[in-house]
Amino acid sequence: MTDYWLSKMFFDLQHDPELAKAYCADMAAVIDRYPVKPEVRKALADDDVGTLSPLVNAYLLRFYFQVRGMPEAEFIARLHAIDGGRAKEQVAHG
Amino acid sequence: MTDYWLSKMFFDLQHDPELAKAYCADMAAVIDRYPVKPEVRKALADDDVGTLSPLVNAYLLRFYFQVRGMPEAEFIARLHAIDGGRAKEQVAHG
Amino acid sequence: MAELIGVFAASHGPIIARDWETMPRDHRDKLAAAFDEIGRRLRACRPDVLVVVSPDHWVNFFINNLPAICIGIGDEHDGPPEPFMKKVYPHETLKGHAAFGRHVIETALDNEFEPALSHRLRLDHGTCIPLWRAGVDPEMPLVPILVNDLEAPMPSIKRCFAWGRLLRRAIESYPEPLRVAVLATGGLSHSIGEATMGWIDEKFDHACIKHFENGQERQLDTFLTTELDRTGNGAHEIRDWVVAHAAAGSTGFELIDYFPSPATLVGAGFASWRLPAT
Amino acid sequence: MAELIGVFAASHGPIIARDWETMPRDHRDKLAAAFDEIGRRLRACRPDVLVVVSPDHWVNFFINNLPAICIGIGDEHDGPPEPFMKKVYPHETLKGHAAFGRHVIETALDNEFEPALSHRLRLDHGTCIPLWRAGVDPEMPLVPILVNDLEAPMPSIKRCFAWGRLLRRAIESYPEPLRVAVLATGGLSHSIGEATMGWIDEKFDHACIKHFENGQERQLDTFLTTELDRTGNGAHEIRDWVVAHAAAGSTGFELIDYFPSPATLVGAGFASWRLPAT
Ligand SMILES: [Fe+3]
Ligand SMILES: [Fe+3]
Repeated sequence: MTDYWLSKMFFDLQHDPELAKAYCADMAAVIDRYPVKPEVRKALADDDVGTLSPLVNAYLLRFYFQVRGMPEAEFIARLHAIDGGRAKEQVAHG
Repeated sequence: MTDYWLSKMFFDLQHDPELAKAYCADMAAVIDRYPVKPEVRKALADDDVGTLSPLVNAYLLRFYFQVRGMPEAEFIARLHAIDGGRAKEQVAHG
Repeated sequence: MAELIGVFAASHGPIIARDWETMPRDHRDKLAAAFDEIGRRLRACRPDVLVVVSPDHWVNFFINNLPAICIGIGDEHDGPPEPFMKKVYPHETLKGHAAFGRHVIETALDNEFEPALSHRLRLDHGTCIPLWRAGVDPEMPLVPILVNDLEAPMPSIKRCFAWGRLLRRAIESYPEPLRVAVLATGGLSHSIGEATMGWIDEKFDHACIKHFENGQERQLDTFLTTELDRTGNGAHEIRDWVVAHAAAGSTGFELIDYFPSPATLVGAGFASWRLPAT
Repeated sequence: MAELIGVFAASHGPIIARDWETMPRDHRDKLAAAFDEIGRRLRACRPDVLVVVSPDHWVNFFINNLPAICIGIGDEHDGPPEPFMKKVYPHETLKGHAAFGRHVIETALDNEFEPALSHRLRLDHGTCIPLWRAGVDPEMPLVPILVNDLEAPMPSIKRCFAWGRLLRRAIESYPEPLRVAVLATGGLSHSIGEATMGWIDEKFDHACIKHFENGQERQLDTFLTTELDRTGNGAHEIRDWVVAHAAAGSTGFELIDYFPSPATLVGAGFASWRLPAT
């Protein structure tokens, strides 16, 4: 289920390098500008890829974790762990 | 022929009351932010409704002259004078 | 199964809101009476959701991404941003009907249409003046359909009929019981920001009304496709009425009122469509 | 009369630009060779205008106004905004072909389509990686067609075929002599930002290529409509290839190269369509 304001924040971070810098310096202050729900806020604080994943477009999610400075290998590993690695497993077994 | 940047400036003025205020205080400074051609700049300085009219959407034009503080009756009179009043004349004579 | 239970149209000139308190009393009474009648009929059919077909007046869209048709599929939209609207209709947000909106857009994409989608629209005076004046419950869930009526090139009249039929199809295929009403806004003739500004083309308006009353799509299509370019630019908003007309089955409408309204610069028209018995 | 003189497709994964200098030499050589061949064939057909069919990667559009299809009708567009693109393709602006773009959108609106229009687009890596690597003259006038390949609900495969036919019709009805080439970008299979990220579905890719080679629309439609939801999300970009396929007359393409490219996360595909003799 698309979270509009989370999506909007990710979109803005992608478009505005100044905002991205501000986000790196003080996440909470930037999040305050968007009506983001408490549970989503917590997922942001925890870099909780699995919880954020169903709320935004996958491409925006990838970009967001680039802004967060998460190495792509780690981002991919966290994606693969979603749902106990079921999607990854399915692929491996065709 | 649509003038993209003139249209963009009119659109921005409609959306941003701060920008509209800045425009009222110092037109040239705001126009400088857009790549507006010299002849268009002159038309803006002259409140030249007839010259600006073919370059932007008619609704944006109307809004722009509201920002400029031109009374609607005067705006309408200047529109009616376009092309020597030919359009107005045609209407009157069916 | 959802059900189409009412189809209406009303003008929406911004001056109706801007100058409501200051316009001549008898003129205001005429406008009020027509909007009241729309409101009365709309309430009488007890809608669960209201599809509003209207233009965007440069509030959501610019020419860097101007949709021919955009469907609002969010569960919330923003109220009108115009200062003169905030005065009379101070709703920060309005409800959307995300599930039905999503069904409309999926039905469209499955049937050879390609509207833009929006999870959150700003609903300007075009949508909100009729909601305000007709006294629509501000909690009513909306599915806004914004049609490009303002900037060429615009959707053809023929395609607006197709959109009306598509809307009906989406209503009839929605799996939940839902009472759906449609409100088209805009028109009739007016002329804004162009050399004929202020012109109300009564001849056009009367002919247009006659075609809507008769119902027949082909004649209405020929009339509008020929005449829209010869009258004021505001008349292009009739596209919204055409969508409503076809959604209602193109059997004709009942005019509630029409009068030239120089005080608001529009040919003020109000109508209610006949629906085929179900 | 304008003429369709070449139809091509190429992958465009952003890592091709981001890591071009640092990726394994032999892998880069394979990518370079395929793009070079596209460039050679493209130059050989001497286009006056290039229609580029590609997705928008959240550069122009957001979910507040997400077009299913948007056509760039301006005489200038903005170059890629991504930092990794500015490094390799530092063009601030790119040329548009306003007259032909306008003709495409008018032809669309006259024929029961309703694309969004844009007088100025930002052309991201999806458009610019193939232009860069194929060595397309940066002065080449472009008509960008951006297809929603990223966010559900997307245009149906059937409708993408219709778009290809429409594009061909627009080319054939353009009154000036103009040599038009089409370049579709994106695909083949890849998976981005989802639980299978990194997956390259070679089985899907080979089947897909076989259908494009065979040409037949119905089989390709059935295959993609069924299989796209079962493979990685990036494969939805095949929509752009489908538009190209139908523009070329759906008689099949010649594969220039295909290989899984884990270094750039995509099934890298390159193709050139057979055109019916004119
Ligand atoms: Fe209007
Ligand atoms: Fe892509």
